Amino acid sequence: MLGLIQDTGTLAQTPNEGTNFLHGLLQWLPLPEWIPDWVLVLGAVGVGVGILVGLVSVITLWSVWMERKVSGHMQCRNGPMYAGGWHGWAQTIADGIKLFQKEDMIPLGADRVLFVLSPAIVLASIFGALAALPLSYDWYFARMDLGIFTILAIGSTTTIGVIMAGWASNSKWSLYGAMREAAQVVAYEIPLGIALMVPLIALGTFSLLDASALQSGFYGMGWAIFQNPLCLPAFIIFWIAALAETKRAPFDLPEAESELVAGFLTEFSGIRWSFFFMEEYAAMFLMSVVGAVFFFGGFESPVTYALRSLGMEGTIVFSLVCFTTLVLKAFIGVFLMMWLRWTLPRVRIDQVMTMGYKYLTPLALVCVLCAAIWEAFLHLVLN
Amino acid sequence: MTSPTETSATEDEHKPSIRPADEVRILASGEREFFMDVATSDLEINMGPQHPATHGVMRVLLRTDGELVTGAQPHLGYLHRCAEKIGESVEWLQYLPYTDRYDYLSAMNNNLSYSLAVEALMPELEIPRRGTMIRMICAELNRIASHLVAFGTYGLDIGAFTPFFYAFREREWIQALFEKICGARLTYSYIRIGGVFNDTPPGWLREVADFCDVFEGKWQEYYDLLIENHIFVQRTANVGVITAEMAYDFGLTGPMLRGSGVDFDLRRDMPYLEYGQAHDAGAFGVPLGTGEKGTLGDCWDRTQVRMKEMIECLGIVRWCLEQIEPGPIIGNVPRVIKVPPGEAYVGIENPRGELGHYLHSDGGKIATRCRVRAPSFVNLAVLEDLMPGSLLADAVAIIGATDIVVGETDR
Amino acid sequence: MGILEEAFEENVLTTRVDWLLNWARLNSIWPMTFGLACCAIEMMAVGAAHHDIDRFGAGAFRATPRQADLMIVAGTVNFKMGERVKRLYDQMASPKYVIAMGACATGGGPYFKYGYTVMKGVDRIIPVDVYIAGCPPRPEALLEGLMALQDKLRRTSVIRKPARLQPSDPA
Amino acid sequence: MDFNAIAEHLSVANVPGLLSVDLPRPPDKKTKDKGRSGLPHVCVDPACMVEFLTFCRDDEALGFEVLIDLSASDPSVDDENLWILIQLLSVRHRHRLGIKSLLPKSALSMPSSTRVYRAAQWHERECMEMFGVTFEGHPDPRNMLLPDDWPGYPMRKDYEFPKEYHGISCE
Repeated sequence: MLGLIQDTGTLAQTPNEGTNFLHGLLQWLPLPEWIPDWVLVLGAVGVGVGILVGLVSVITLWSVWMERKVSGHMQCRNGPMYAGGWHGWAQTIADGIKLFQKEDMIPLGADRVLFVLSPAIVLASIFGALAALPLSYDWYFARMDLGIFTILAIGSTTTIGVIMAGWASNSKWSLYGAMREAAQVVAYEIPLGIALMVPLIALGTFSLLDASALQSGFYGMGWAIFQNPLCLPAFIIFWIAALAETKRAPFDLPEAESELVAGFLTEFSGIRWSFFFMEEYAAMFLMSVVGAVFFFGGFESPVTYALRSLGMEGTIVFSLVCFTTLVLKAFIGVFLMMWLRWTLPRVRIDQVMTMGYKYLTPLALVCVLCAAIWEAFLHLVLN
Repeated sequence: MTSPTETSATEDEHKPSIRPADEVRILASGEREFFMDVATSDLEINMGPQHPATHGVMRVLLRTDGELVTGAQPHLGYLHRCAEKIGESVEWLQYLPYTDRYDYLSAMNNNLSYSLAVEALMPELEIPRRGTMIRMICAELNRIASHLVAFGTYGLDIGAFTPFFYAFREREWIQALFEKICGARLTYSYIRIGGVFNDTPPGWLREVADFCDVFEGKWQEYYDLLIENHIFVQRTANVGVITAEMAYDFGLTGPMLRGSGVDFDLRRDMPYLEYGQAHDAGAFGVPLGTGEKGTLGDCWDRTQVRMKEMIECLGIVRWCLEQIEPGPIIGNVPRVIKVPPGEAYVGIENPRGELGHYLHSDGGKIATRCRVRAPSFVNLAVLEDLMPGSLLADAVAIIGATDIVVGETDR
Repeated sequence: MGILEEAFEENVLTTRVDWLLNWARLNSIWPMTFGLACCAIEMMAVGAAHHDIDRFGAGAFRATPRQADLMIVAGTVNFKMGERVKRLYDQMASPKYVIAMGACATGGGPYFKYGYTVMKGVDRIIPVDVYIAGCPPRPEALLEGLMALQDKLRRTSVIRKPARLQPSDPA
Repeated sequence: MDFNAIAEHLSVANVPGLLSVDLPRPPDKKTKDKGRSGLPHVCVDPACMVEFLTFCRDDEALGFEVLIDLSASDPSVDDENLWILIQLLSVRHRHRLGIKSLLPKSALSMPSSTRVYRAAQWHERECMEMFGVTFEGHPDPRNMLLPDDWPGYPMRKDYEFPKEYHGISCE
């Protein structure tokens, strides 16, 4: 990752041919000549996937521990304390190893193929969506011009995995959880997509890299939220839809603890269950990063502005600073999601649907319309 | 899984199936085209003995059509502990610890009900005033603790996890108070026949007064945190509406009755101990359901009545703290109690409704009949009529609002 | 873990792996919300803020038997409930433990003599690891029972052959 | 109205089935009668209990809207009839009424009063399984608290405890 994919992050749209990626790898590794090209490409992709999976699982482990501590302190108790020293930092590792040792149970009447396949599909789709995330101007897995488009497209296939899990585990509670998941996610895909169009209108680009580059205006604070007045209501709609998309807070109906025993996860145990659990936290991180990049300036902050004015554009320090700003903003979003979960009660399924279709979608359309009008007349005002 | 025939109480007709076509087509391969009679029937789910929403071990056999509940049938008996048979086998005073274990959230009130019933059979026994005062303080503190648990677990049912922890934080303070006075946290056996077991330790009454002052502020916080929360109101208003006639017909009592706007409270209307004087001195009122957030008698009204009752209990406790003065705490009760022959039924206002004891004694050391009229058992019967027509999430909200304790339902 | 279980000699490597597996098991015992009677209220008090069981990593009360490792039988088990308890125990995933909380679950409790429907102790239908006395036991007693279970887990051997392990083996 | 006024009102309106009134009386040494303490109640013929209850509920002056409790009692082994005890409560007039009716143990059946009060349904089901009283016209005569295949009627005085149930011993 350290300069592995060496690409001059200039704004000019350099064509994204394959060799560029391979070229970077060759420069970095002193390799004998006789190794065929496809081995190199596979190696590079393998390294990329390794980095992505490693990064996401570290973030998931961290946010699971953070959720238990945050929920503890919110409830006047402190969460795990003894699992590994200071404030039980190793609690999630202990959970993971314990889940690894659990018996691998497949219920009698379950549809074995779907039951085994569903965690794989869920994880594959969430990692597919996360692959479109840039870590900094120079570190990215793929320089996609349609970044947000792929994230939304691949990200919503987790629903297939969840419905497959609900249907395959041959339990009535799981069936309820799966059906609720299908209804809820469809109801919130639409406002999510429409609400994201507002910052696209403000910034004018689909790619996440260019989007954050465009927000480096006013001493690094020229975020989309300040560029277009309609971005704030759009962010609120985006945030509500993201909560519903990731089955969090008031919308955690698919695995409603107190109604459906454990929703579509009723029959899952051990490592299979932890895949779903990992996917939920990865989806939270994904939605927070998308929110950070398109509304709150992605890599841009006064620190990056200062570094850029010092001319340290392409150095590793600049990339590290960009990465930390993005992750910090994402964790503020993740913390907000946890905060909402431990305060608000759960909404009923018909209220979820009415809010999704009747209130959020029209509101999002109005925001897009006004944002477009604002953009159209902006150049009259400015020049 | 119980066979479908068992749900005779709920109607059994299937949905109209798709009618097969009249003439049968012969396929190219020569065989007749096979039409399957596609009929959709309602799903039967066991909201079984082990379910987070059933407050213990009660099974509700739900018949649902998608999310819509079309039939409900509570099945009880998973915690039947033969309380009435034990009543006929152990002596009068030995039965007191069993009364703690019906409604284990308000053990003081259960002891009080049993003791009053026995005292009704012993007219010559006279209870000193300090004993009565301590009894009233303990009963009302236990009512607050019981309503706190009801508030906390109802938050869990609706999906808000945090109010449960705040409610239990206050409840620990009350349990500490009870621990100081009688040594137990949950099953006290403190209110005995003829008075109370031992006197209050020094400084206990001062600490009760401190609790009352602190609790008032905390109560307002809970009321705004959950009861006035917009999502909570959306989830409970207009859900599980019980009209006054329905309440009479099903024999509901306590917050269930008052939630439907019926102004009846045993402590004020048929007073026992010194509740009559407390009410005349204006120490407490009786909150009623007003239908302010939805229709009269919905789940929100019942919860709001329970919350407001906690404040009235504080009023009673403060009145008792003023009235209490040193003196004996128990009447002259022999070591082995022999109750003169006779029968009596005494019902008192428990946090969940009217808890009544019917005692029949033939003059011996052991009762010949000890009938327990449990409020949760009666309040639960209304579920069969409330649940059809509601969604699955509402069914959970309705069970939570009836605030049942299974120990008392199954006795 | 079928193949690996109790298959290896005892050497420095397997004891370290055993220690790690046991450390993971005892630090994240997930109880099942299975409250029957008065002891359930004390179990809720243990889960609540004052005596927080989440400090030991055991705060995630799972509603389904599949994801739970510890079944705290908190309350009186009568015959009608007995079959359900047995079925729930069978549904739990394999490294599972049972704590019989309170006198009723341990041996019928106050309902021993005249309780015709009460089962005299839950160990008649499922194997119990830790018994906790008291009616209802104090929350500290339940925490102490959980710690006793954790000690028991420290001494179990997942990979090493059990024959070499004497009960007096240091924890 | 206190009990005497209610009893007098009932006798004046000669309600069907009213037999006698049982008042508490102090013990007097001469006739060795140990007296009867407690609260008074009205004795009613079980056959026309439904009409009696309908009158109590619909009469303006009495106004017993709520059936508080309906249960049975087996006074002793050699007493040849069973007691059916009903408690009524009037919310309007704030008064109560206790009703007792004697049912011969040989013919333990009486009309079900669920038509008058819906609350009676569950109380009667409990009496059916505990005492063996059959209520004709009961909509749902299943076992209430006991398992469906429970032998005998536990609350009878002559009931002896079962030795084992479904293979689990009760000792």
